[in-house]
Amino acid sequence: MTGIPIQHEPLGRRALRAWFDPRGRGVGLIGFAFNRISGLALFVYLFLHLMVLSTLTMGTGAWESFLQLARSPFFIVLDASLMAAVIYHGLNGVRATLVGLGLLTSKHKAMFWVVIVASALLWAYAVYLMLFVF
Amino acid sequence: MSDNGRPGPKRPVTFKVFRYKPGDTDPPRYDEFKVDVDPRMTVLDALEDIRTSQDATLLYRHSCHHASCGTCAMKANGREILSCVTNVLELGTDTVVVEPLGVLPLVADLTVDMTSFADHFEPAGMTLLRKSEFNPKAERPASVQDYARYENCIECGACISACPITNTDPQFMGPADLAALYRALVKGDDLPEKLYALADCEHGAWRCHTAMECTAACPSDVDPGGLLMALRRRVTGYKIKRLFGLKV
Amino acid sequence: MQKLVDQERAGGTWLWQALSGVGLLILLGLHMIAQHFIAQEGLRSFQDVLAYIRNPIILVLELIFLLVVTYHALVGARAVITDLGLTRQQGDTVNRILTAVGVIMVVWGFYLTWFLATRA
Amino acid sequence: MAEKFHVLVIGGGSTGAALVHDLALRGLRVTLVERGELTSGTAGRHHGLLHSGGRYAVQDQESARECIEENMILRRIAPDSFEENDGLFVAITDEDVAYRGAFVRGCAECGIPTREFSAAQTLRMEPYLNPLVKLAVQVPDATLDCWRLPMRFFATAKHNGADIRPYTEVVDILKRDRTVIGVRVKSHVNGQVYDIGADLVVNATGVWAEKISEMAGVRVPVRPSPGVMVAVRGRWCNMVINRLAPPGDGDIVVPQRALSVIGTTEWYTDDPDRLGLPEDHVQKMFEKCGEMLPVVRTAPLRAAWSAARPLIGDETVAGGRELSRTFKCYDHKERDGVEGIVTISGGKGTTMRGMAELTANVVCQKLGVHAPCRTRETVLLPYGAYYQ
Repeated sequence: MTGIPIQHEPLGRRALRAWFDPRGRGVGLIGFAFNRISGLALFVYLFLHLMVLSTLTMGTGAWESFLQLARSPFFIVLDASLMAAVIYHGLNGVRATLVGLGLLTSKHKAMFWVVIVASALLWAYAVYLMLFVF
Repeated sequence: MSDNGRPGPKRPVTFKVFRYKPGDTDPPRYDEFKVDVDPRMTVLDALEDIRTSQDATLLYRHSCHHASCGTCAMKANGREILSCVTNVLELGTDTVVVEPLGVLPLVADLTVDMTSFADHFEPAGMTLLRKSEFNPKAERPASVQDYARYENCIECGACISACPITNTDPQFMGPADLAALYRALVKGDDLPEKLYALADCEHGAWRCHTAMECTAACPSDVDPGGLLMALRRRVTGYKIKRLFGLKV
Repeated sequence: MQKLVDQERAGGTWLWQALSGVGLLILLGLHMIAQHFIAQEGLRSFQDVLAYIRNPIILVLELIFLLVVTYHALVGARAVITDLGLTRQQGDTVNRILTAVGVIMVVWGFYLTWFLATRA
Repeated sequence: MAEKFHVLVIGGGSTGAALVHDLALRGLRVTLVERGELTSGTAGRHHGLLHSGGRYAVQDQESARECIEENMILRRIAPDSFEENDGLFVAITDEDVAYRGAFVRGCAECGIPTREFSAAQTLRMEPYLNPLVKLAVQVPDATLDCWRLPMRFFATAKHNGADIRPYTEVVDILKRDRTVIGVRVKSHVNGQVYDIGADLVVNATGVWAEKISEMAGVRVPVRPSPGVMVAVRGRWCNMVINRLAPPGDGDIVVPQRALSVIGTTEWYTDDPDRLGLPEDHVQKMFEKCGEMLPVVRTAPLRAAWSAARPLIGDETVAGGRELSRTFKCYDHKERDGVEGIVTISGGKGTTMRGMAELTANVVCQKLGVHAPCRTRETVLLPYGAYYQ
């Protein structure tokens, strides 16, 4: 329990609580929280990706050494999580668009679970491709 | 209360109540009260019991005791409730944590200030009465113009408290106001241009991130989230029509 | 809370965000297909990357992808920041900073593409 | 004392609301204190019926006349605050049918317009009624919002300069010799105890009147008489449904929003703070109101609660429904030899404005103020204006 009135909480903590604390909330907030977290992760990734691609300007050697690094288990895990974020953010984005335009608003909870299941399946397939095909 | 609440045995429940009185009980704390709860008791009944027999200074808002006025919204176990229609035993916990609504400024204990809520309601064009949807086929006596009934929204503030965006952005109009705005648009007794502009503004309908917690929190079956989305659909249509210079 | 809602500015970025999001899904799909069919082995070497970018369809696709993804990411970031409840001035500052970041990203991306395309 | 007002009203119920509005319109410096939220006592909890007076037209014609007069005034000064769907008195049994003559006559005597319908007509208007319904009489009942209607009075009073203090409980009445000079209050917001001075104190605390009068050393004959009400989900009638019979338990269904409020019962208590909710009364509601609208017996329950009427009567009077629903204003100078305090009690939600007018007349006469009552024609502000 906090010692501070909820209304007087510092903004940062208030935001963390309001956006990501699922206690007392339903799947709506969870969907939103995942979307926000995956979105922020992808935002960071976009910068990293551009930086990685920048190594291309430094010629063959730099790129090859990056590819070497990319095959390390750490990068595989990173890539796999990134894949999960992309898949969820994309599918939930479709859900949010439908809900947000008042098209299937009353079905938003069911659609959340569809998004979760579809994301899991797609992700499993993507990981399979990453590990065994490429 | 599914079987209209036939009486059963009483059960002791501990209420952990948020206490705050500026300059007096400051910083806030949680006080514990034990109440023997009978099966019909609501959270509001329990608070009344605590106030009349344990602590006369406990402050909370209440008026109609049947989900019509909307004054008694608060949080029980972290969830927004209307305390007059929330059965204590059906919460299913031996300890019930009772807290004021979020977002709205705290007055004392469980009481919040509804001024900001009312401020936003006015421009949204909220009206108290609406044409009843009930039984339009029934005959009417000549003296009754048209059956009317009150809007479902009882302005309790639960949706404002539950919304992740109002929690951090005080300028966001919020679910109740935008739902009211939609109702005003549908009723059509206000200038649509004015209402569209309000819905379409920076702090209007588009700030919502469709977490839909407002609808989950609404104790009065208003479905503010659904109405907000219907509002967006209308605004989108309006924007498209305007883009092609069509009449709205 | 302020008394009346500041109505001067129109919202509606959400619509564009949704639209660009759907666009990204399509572009990402094409990106994946391209990786799969055109660069059949994946981009295993520097030469592979150059060969990949040499295809004019790929080139255009990647540039559009860059533009849309930058827009979508920055508007998303802006939403997170503005949901903290900014004053008008703060909002303006955030907009300016994010626009600058976007411009730099796009310019750098275009330079990169030009660099690789001319090497090929 | 730091603060001094012409009039201090104790009790933020419907009477207090209409009274501060009336006094503010007459140009007096007035304040109102209420221990909890505004209308958190009896006012907020009633079944939401704007009485046509039909209910009292046979036994209690004084109340009936007050009701129909105030009914028409309120519709005028608080437009858009009522579900103006009228009400029906329905006869189910032959006994009910036999009551019709007295009822229609009584209504005519009190100036309550009526219109009669056959069983078939009645069922076409209210399809959920008991199909055994024999006939019905239409009267100008309406549904009001027990929170928002008094709030319109508070809002208007506030904009006319009245000072309204909820969450402020009177802990003592301040007297000099045999004259009340103010009150000591405790703020439940910050725990502060302070004094407020006033030329005249009005006790408008309804069923709590005795608590205040004890502090002042005066006596008021108010009898708290609680009744049970039940709200079920679903709007099962378009109009207010009353039983065409002498006043009794479970004789009314008031449609309100998407609910149907069924009521009510009656007993007596000495403790208005602990009314309880007698289970047999709740069951009786379903049983009796189910005779008119069978569907309410199976409709899901939304809320069950008690509210206490502030009836006027001495302990010697036995019956409850025999007590009149009219209101009285007591000047304790005459009754108890204590100057500076007036009590208003009795009455009902529908007559709130009339009670205020009567009290304000007494107040003005005592203070030597010559200002006419203007509440009959002053249209009230919207309730939201209270917060502006």
